[in-house]
Amino acid sequence: MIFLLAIAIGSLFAGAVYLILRRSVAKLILGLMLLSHAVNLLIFTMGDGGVRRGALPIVDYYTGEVMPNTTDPLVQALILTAIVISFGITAFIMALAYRATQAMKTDDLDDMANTDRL
Amino acid sequence: MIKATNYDSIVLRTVARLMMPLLLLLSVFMLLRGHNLPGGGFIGGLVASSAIIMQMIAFGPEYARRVIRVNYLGLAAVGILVAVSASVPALLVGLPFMRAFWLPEAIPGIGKLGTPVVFDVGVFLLVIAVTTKIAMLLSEEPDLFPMHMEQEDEEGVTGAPKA
Amino acid sequence: MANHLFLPLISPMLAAALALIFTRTKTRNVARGIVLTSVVFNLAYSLWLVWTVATTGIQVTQAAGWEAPFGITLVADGASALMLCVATLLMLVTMSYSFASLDPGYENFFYYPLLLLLLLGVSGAFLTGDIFNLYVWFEVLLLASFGLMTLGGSRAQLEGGLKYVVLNLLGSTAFLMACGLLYGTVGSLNMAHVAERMQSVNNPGIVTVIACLFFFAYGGKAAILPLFFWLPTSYHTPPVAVTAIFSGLLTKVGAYSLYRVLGLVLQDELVRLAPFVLVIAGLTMVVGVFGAMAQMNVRRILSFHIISQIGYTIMGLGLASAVGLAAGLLFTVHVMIVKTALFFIGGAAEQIYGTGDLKKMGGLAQREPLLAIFWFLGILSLAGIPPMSGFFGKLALLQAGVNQGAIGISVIAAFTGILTFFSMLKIWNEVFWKKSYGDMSKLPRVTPGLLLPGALLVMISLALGLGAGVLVDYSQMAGMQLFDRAGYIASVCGVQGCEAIVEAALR
Amino acid sequence: MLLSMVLFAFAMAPLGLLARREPRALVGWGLALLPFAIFVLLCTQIGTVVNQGPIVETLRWVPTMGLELRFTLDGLSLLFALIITGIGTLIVGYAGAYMEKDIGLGRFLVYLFLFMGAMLGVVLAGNVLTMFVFWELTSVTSYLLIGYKHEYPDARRGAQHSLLITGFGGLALLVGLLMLGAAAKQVGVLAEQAYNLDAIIAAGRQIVATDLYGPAMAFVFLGAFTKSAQFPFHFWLPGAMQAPTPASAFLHSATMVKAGVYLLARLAPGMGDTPLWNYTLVTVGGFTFAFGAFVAFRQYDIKALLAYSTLSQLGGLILMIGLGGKYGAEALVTLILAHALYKSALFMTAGIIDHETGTRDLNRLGGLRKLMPRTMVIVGIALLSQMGIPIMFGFVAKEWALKAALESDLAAPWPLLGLAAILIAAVGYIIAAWRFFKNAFLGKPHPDVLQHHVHDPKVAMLISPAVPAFLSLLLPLGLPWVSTFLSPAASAVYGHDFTFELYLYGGVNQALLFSLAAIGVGVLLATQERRLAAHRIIASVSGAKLFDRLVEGILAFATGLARTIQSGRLRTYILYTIFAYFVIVGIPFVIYGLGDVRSIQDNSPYFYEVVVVSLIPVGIIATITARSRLGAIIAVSMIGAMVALIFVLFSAADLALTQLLIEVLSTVFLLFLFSVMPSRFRNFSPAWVRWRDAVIAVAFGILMSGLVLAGATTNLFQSIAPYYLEQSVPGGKGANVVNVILVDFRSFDTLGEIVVLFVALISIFGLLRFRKQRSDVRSSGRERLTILPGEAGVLVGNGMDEGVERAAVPSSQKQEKST
Repeated sequence: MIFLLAIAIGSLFAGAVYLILRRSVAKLILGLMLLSHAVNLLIFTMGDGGVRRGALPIVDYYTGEVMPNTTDPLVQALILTAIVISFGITAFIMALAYRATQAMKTDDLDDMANTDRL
Repeated sequence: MIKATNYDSIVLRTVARLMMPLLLLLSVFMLLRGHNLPGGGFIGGLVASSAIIMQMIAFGPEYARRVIRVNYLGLAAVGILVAVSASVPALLVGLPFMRAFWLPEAIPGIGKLGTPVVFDVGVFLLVIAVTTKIAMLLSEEPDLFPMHMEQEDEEGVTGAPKA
Repeated sequence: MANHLFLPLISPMLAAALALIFTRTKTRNVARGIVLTSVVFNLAYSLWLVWTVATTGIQVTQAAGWEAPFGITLVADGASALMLCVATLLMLVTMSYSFASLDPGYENFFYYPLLLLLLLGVSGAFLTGDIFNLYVWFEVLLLASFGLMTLGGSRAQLEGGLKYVVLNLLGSTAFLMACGLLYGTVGSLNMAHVAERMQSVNNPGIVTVIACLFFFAYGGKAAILPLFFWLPTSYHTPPVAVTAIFSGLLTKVGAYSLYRVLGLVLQDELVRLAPFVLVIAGLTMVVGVFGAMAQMNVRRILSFHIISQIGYTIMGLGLASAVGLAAGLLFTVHVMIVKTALFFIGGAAEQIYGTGDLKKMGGLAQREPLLAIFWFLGILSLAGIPPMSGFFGKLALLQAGVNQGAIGISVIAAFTGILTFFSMLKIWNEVFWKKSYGDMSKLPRVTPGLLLPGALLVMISLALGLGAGVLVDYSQMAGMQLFDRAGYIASVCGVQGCEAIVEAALR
Repeated sequence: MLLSMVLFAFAMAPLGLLARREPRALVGWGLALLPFAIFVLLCTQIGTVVNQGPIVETLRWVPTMGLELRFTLDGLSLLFALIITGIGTLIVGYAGAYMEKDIGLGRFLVYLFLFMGAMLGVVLAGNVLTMFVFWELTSVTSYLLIGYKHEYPDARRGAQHSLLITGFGGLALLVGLLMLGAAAKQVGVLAEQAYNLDAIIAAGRQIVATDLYGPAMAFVFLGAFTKSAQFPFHFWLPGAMQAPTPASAFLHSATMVKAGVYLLARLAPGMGDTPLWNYTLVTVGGFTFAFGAFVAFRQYDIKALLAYSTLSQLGGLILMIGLGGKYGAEALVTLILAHALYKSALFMTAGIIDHETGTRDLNRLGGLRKLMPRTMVIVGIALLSQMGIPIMFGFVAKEWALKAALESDLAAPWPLLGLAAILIAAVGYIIAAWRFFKNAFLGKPHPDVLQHHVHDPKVAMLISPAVPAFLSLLLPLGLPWVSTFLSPAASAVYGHDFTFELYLYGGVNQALLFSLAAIGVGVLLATQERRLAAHRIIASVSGAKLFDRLVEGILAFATGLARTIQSGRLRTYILYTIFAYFVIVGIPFVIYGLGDVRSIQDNSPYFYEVVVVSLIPVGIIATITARSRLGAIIAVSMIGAMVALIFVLFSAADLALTQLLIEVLSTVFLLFLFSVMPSRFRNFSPAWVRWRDAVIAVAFGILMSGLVLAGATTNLFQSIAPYYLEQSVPGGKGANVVNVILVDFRSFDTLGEIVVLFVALISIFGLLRFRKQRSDVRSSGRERLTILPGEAGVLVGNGMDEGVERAAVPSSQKQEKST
């Protein structure tokens, strides 16, 4: 299973890299979204005991008893945090990309190379 | 005058109208049960804001603005304040920041109440405010959401400086 | 338990939320008051914290009261207290400069709350003892910096901001991956706990790769050689006050994280990577200063210098010793202060001429002698001329380098100084000494509000130089603490160590 | 006392501003009392130093770095300190008269006093780092003095050259001194004392034996040679003549340039007497000695002529240190004194000539004999001393220099080389002196001169050069006293206490014969002065031009570098970043991290898992190849949904829910955003770029897959996760462990996370709503926002209270009422 996931994550990374190397602002944003998926899945594979079809990390409410083979809750909490953070950042980048596209009247990133001009 | 936008979708509107209260209810439910079952402040907040955003898409941002009169920026600040306020009491009695306090008995139907729940409510409010407001901000941009702009064009409002 | 460590984080958080609510024309002064109160409080607190750490040692507390490796730890040792103090000081000065220099429009769009949130992120990053928590605070400060960078919405800001945001995001992504990989392999996120576990891993392996990943991530934030491109492309676009505080804080948080995570947590890996780090340090110094020499704009020259100076900080890291870290810390503190000061003074000159283009400036030495004096003192400090603080930063680094036999990097570091001086003198020649081409009498005069912030920081730099003994002793203490894994672990988890707690808890 | 002396010298700097007031000549002499006070104070210490040895004072500054404010007054320091303050006194008075009409005199004197303090610090320092502190200050203050007339490009250029060269040398010196300190520590000197001069000297022989000695000396030499304008770093000194003459007279003859000599003399007893030391110094010093003298007499500008003869003299001093031995030490101190006296007099008189005639060009002068007789006398005496004509103090000095070469115990060719340099220089000086004297004073006045009302200056101005000039004449009368005074200085250079006796005539000996021969040859050649000067014997390659070319080259390189690497294109930067990733992370991974990947035991996936996971690459390919924006959005949402499904499959319910909801929101945002983008994607890049990027992307993907495999299968330690499961109900009072972690165990993370969202909100708000109409030129540079047609109605400068965020929203519908 881990092999399969590793390939999926690798292809997510590859797709993300390919997209952020494009000149179109739109593709850049798509690439960044893929990148965040890729990282989230990467962290997901790092859970205690690897990726498992185990029990949900929900324990018995009354006794606190833990089911055997329960998946790692910590890594899930971390990913949840990461998802929300990357959502905030993606939203910002979308707004920024919109403003930049609007101000420069182009969606070609190569046309946005003025701030480095000597 | 706010009119419905012209990408009329009766289905979408009907669904949106019907779903709105249901989704809001669901969001509160998600928030409250989150401590014991999948859910929580984030998920609850996201459900609620999806409900509002669905309204926005169905009826246009101005409509959504009018129907749900909330200052989202203020709401976001309140969310932060609620979350922090749940965390400070511990500090005042000499315990670490965010140290949890719980009521001794569970409340039927809701479960145990304690500062983490209040904290989660803060998260809930903030997530609603942030996601909805961002969606509104984007939708109100003249260049974005073009259907909505066409509508304005008909009324001859676009581009007229008012302020 | 030092619960007070939460105060510098609660204060800007609450103040930002309240200021947001009060940002209206009628209550604008209330909002300002809230913001200022918060920063002044933080400054007072951090001064007290520096004192406390110096006298009683490392301060530790646990968020939500969960014991060490499980809950999130907040730690203030010499380095973090000092960085916190300097960052807060710079923020206060920046705010006063903003009051004097910025269009009120910025205030209506939450400029000051954003500054506070930037301070919050920076403070959180300095104080946290948990690697994932560090990531969270990093994102807070990054997003705040994104907002500040683009607030105003000029074309240059949008364009520079887009590159800034995207390249920084790549760094954050690497950071997040590193956190995940670290948790996957070491099974913990608490810095003390990881450090303790790493002591028993002594062969290169996946952990070395993770250390490299951290180096890549933080190095990007710190603007080391192949990863600095976001900085010069964007730093000259926002208002001067924003550039100034960015130069003072942002790259330095990256450098601090390098010190903390590589210097302390993954120390063995740092020792392994040290020669490589030194090469990067040298290249960063040289390329940064060459970049500066090519520019003809005040802020762009200063921006490239940030990169060059990060090279020095990284040199302190690459020396991989307590003395090296102490020297790097000393240098970093100095450069934070002086760099911000130079941006303020250069910004004041820019405001007078309405441009930062060297070709269009001139004759300021006669017209604004005070500005000239402080600028000159500032560049002396930057170039490392005694008795300014810059001399001691550089001296400490060179001394550590020479004593450790790292002659090559020391020589490069020394000679980069003259190139630094050269490119700063370019500004001095063009802006202050050269005759003005235009009619100077029509230009506005510098106001105290524009002059004083920079002047104050330059005077601080001078004072730090004259009273260098105290600062040097403190930085050496901080360097020892930074490099002393056992002491750090004992402070966080007790003398038994974190592993004992884990074993007891999991039976 | 020494400390307060240095502090006093700095403290008097602000008083210099008094000289802004008239009458400046008087104020100048009034201010001259300040350095004179130090001079007198130093004089009172002569007895103590001569009879009882050095005075030492220490003040702690940065003890942990070995940097103490340590001051030592021994014979050598005393000699230099007296020269600095004595000539300083004269210079300050002279400056008042010389710059009588210059409102900037106050500023000038501030710099001069600062310089004086720095210079005193250098010669009194008893700790090499202390010395370095003051050393750098002399460079900086001299920069300000040379650039005093900063409106002129030449002044700026001269100042910059001087600072770059001496600053460069200073940094080299610092490295060298630090190496010395490190070497001292190696041989067992205590860390706090490792930079103290006496400790270094005392451990000298052991330090010489360490590996650090060679490199340390190389750097120290660089520092000393640049400061003392030795070939090939000499060119900054003539450039420094852009300074007002008082500064040139003080800095570039008597004091600053001697700092390098002083440093070497200081180190000589410990570090000297090794082949490296002697041969380097003899070569460099000797060459500069001869070279300077020969370039000097080809100059037309009096100050340039003096400048070259100065650097020649400095070469001579370094040669003396190189020759070593008792005679070397004796000759060194005697030469220092002689040179300080006649050179300051010459510079000041050059200033007088400039001041009175308006020119320093020897071709435009002449016949001043009758117009400025007193000046002529002073110049005459000073020149005689420089030429080393008998009965002048300069003669004594030259005699001793010859003796040092003749008696040197260096191996064969070196003393001879030294001797040759001395003789060549002696001849050169005579030609130069004659040239100066003849062209300025003899012959008929140049028409330009006659136009001015030329006369001798006021006494206030003339007294300053007169004093040192006549001292050159009078000192030979008190040679025994001078010898007593100089003996401790020579002892400090030699390293052992001894006394010596200077004399005018010691019988007919080799030195005298050589001396007379040189004078003879010099006089003979001097008659041919014009032809010699015109003759291109020494092609004068201008070091300054070479240096400028070097600087231009560096600048061009820097500009090219900046253009190349800082292209402004985001994708280039991303490529750099990915390249850095391959180097920083990829290489170590291949070397260290790959190890266990091949031995991974993997459980076989279920069919539906394969479907879900393999839909991801499908989605990616769909995204990349999508031609329309809608297609791309659908493909990306599908990937997001698959990620959520993976979370479902592997028991992460909260994650799956969150991911799904976030995906919905992101898609909505994407739909908004993409409405400004062209509805179909264009292909910006040519095919080869796309293929290149594809290769990079695939390589990156493979690297990341490997990293995932390695990371996921390496568990070096037990995870802390079980703790959360166990403690969830008893400690966290909740059954959903993920949520308990979020709101309790790691609630601090969540707090930061909601702050991130909060910041995102206000950042986006500002980004979308705040557009500067009136561009904030004052603060943001030249950027001016062009208002796009669609933007015209976007309101500016209003916060939420105004309610009217956009013109499109009627003001009656204010929604943003604050809570």
